[in-house]
Amino acid sequence: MRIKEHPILELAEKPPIPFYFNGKKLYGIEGDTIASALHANGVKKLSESIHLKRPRGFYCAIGNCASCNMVVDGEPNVRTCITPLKEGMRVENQQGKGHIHAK
Amino acid sequence: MQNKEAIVIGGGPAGLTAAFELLQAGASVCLIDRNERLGGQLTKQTHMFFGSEKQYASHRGIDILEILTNALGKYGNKLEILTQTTVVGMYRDKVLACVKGDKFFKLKGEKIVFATGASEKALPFENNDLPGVYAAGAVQTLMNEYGIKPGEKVLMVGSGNIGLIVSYQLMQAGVEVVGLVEAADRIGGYLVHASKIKRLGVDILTKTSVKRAIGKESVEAAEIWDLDEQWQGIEGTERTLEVDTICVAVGLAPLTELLQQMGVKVQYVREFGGNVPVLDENYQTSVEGVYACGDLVNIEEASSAMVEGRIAGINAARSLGYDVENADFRIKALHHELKDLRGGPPGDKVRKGLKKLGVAT
Amino acid sequence: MDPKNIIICRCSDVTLADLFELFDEGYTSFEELKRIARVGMGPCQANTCGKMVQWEISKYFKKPLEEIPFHNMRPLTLGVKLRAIKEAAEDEE
Amino acid sequence: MIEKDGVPSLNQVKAEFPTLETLEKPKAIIECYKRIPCNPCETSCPFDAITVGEDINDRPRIDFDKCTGCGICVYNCPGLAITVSQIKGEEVHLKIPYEFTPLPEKGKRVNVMNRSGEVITQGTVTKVQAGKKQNKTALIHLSIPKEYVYEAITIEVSHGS
Amino acid sequence: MKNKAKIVIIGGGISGASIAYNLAEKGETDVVVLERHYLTSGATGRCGAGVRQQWGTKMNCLIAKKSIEFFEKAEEILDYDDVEFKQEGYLIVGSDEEEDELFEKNVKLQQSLGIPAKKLTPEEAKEIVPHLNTDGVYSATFCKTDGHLNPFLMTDAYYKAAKRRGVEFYTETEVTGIDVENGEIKGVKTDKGYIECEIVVNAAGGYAKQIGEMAGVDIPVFSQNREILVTEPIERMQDPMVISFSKNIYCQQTPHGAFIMGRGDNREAGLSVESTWKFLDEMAKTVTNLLPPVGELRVIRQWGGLYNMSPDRQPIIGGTDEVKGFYMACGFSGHGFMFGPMTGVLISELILGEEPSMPMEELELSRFDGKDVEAYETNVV
Repeated sequence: MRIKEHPILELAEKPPIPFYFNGKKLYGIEGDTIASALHANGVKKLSESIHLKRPRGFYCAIGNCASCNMVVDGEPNVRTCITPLKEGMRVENQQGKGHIHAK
Repeated sequence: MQNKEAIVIGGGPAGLTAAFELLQAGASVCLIDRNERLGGQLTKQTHMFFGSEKQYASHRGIDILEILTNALGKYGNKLEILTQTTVVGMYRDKVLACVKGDKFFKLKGEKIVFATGASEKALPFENNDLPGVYAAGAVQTLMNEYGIKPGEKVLMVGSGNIGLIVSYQLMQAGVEVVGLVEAADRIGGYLVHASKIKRLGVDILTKTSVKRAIGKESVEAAEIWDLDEQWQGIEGTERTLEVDTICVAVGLAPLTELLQQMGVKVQYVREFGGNVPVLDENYQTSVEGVYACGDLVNIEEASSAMVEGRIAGINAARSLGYDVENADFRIKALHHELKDLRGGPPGDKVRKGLKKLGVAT
Repeated sequence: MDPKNIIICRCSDVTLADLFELFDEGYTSFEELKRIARVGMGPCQANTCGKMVQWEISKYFKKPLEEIPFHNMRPLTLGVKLRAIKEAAEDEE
Repeated sequence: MIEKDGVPSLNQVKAEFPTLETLEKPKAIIECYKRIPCNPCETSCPFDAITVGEDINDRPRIDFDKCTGCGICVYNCPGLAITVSQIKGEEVHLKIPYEFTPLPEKGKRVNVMNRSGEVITQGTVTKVQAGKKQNKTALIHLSIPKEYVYEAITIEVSHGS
Repeated sequence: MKNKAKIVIIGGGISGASIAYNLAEKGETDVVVLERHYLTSGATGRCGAGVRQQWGTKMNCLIAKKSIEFFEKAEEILDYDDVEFKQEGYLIVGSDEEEDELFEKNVKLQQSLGIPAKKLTPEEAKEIVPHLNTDGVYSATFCKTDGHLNPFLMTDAYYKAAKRRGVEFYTETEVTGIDVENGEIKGVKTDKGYIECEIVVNAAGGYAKQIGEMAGVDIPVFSQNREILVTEPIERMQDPMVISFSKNIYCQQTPHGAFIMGRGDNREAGLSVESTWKFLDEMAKTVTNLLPPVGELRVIRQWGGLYNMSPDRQPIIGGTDEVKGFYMACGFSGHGFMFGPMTGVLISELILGEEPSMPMEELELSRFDGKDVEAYETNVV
């Protein structure tokens, strides 16, 4: 779903970044956030709401709404729409409120 | 905690011009923006701006951004730019709590200019939380910042300038805009924008709204319906559009949380979609040394935001004791620019809102 | 429209039907709704639902929006890890 | 009705046109139906043919005697609300702004649309100006049947693939 | 709005609502509750939501114990769905020998009153809260029947029960004056009108002193801002409230999942409920030391609320000879929420002339007459 050509914007070719979504290897590109990389791969459902278990994706894409929270490298409640994608990241759909681990 | 002479929060059109004026006057500026790149909404604005040469009319937003950031360039030694930095707390002693990535830190500003802009409103309809229902700004971010299409077929909700412009931008990205619905009985934005998408085949339906999003894990269709005089949906007029994205562009609300945290006096102004700070003629809030400008103080076009940023910046610089060349004359001229920009029918709402705040227009 | 499927507060999963029920029970202000139903109390701090709640109160009780007080704004606007706050505080010492 | 669907009436359109005799020379047609704060048409015109005036919100007025139909205002208008028309025999030569990829090639037959977004006829692309000056708002020159002089406004977007 | 009522209660927090309920339950329904903002907008809605019986004075222990007994049956008694009462205990950790001696004394007192508190070694404490950092922990006490209670829902339960029994509640109604003639209550002035009455109950929390002044009664209390923060919700990871007097902290996970925590830093007396960055810093330092994994949670909100402090840190419950018909339920010194049930019981008994459920001498205002009283409840954060 990446835009191939654009009349106004110059979309430079950028190096790919491999990462894992629910264990499956996917690729984003440099400059992606976690949410943008997932969206480019056709993944829209990012989490399930905490009580009603409704599917949720991002809504605002600027870190306001907390609708895009996911588990990233084991850490829950990461706002994926403003978190830069990094190579090898393990991203998972968040179900429930998540568990934390001491660092 | 670091002490700063002047802190500008928000690197959009208002923040950039405020920072420029402060620097030009001789002040040191710490410019904070939560995004990777400065520019606020300018980074996504691929269309040409209205207004006059003074506000860079006929230049695209993305090109105006370049002009504004280049202008800051020559003050490199007095300018500190903190990008990907979010101000998360604002305390009464003018201490800002900031977050950059995993790091938390505090700054204290002698003068603070708020140019935090606005956030998009959400809309209550069935399954309004289904993935694929996106705010218009999110769609713009996705397309124009990350080069990603939000979907293949979109229903646009709202005919203000944002809804109209984003519809056009979607088409430029190769996305089909299946229709645009507007709850009011007429188009909200500039008619030139509306005509621009209509002649390319986008149906604009007034007195129509989205009833529900349909889909299991993401949007597969949208049901729209006609509205009656009381803005209520009329049973039996429902029809289904096959879309994978519903783009919500139903207006903006000023981002005044931080100001309110520090106890700045605000007033609810319906025309501006929420609480806005009460300002004096220098764009200073009820807290001494705290200024505000841009969409945060009234929802308007970026052209006006740039002018307001200059006024706030000049005044903040003067209050720091800097001599600003021709300050009185320039401020007068800037107020005149605002008056011009707000003088026509699109400015009706702004003038009405400002009147409620006791601001002469 | 089925208010049970209209989500007002995403963070706490509060629907429009929930709001209607609370309105009928006599809760008429945003602050009360926050405390009884956690609407607007989640990580987004009413950023998404705030204006919708205000609008629904206004519609339901047929009061102008100007008369519906907006909720209190409390720091922080975005979640910050306690560890990050501690590290910054120690750095400053 | 333009306030409801974005489509100006034929009368509204015709009011912006000069006489058909005048159109034997290329002339800019400005379709800016509502007052907005904007004046690049005025400031960009090298011939002083367009006036917005003191109040930036006023609608632009064009002096067809001064207008040469150069098309500079077409790609400077933020609202993409200006075209240039010229009647040449049985054909109308139209210059339109265009901001889509790919750009149509010279000689290509394209679908021509009216203000409601309906295909009304076909036309031929006679020239494409898309240089630095146009700054990504290309100027497409079209040749279409004369009868569509008041109707034709743009061409159908083709996304190549 | 009524212009006449027998009893006017000032303050729509847990105390006011509980007093109203208890009066109505005993048949006295000519009662009005006045609240300046909305119910729980004051100290109740700003508190740490913990309820405990581990106190250092007999009086506090007794009030707390009887209150907990009520909470255990509150839903049934008040016919309310869920007040989010969870008895998962209070773990009190101490830092040194001196605190250990205090624990020893307290537990003995508590056990003598039937409160199931016990002393623990640091290792035993860690069994209850595995992520507790026991470095610097000398000993601890634990009472399994202490716990968490939702202040909003608990107050709401009282409010609804009182309302069903005929009490009227006026919110967004501010008391501007109290009419006293010849040492007797005559009425209450509000910004919405006048209410003639015989009895006024001062349950105004942080503003109790100001209400007292309106009636011409000098109440030796002062208010102090105490700050709190709350984190994003997370799946269950900590059962009891963890609290330490020497480390000046309390921290618990609510049933909803969020962690709520506060400190007891001494502040200037005043009515400010300002949030400060200093609190954020201090809180973060203390909690990440005592409960390290909690450091990975994000703070989403902080706020302040008023402790209404009495000279001996025990509540002032009762009337006064100075003004007939003026009753006080104030000076709770930070634990008015958890004492709510007994506050309602005792005040209603006094007003209705019933035999009080417990000896009142230590609670009455007159205990301070001409005396310099020292804080003798020291177990406060």
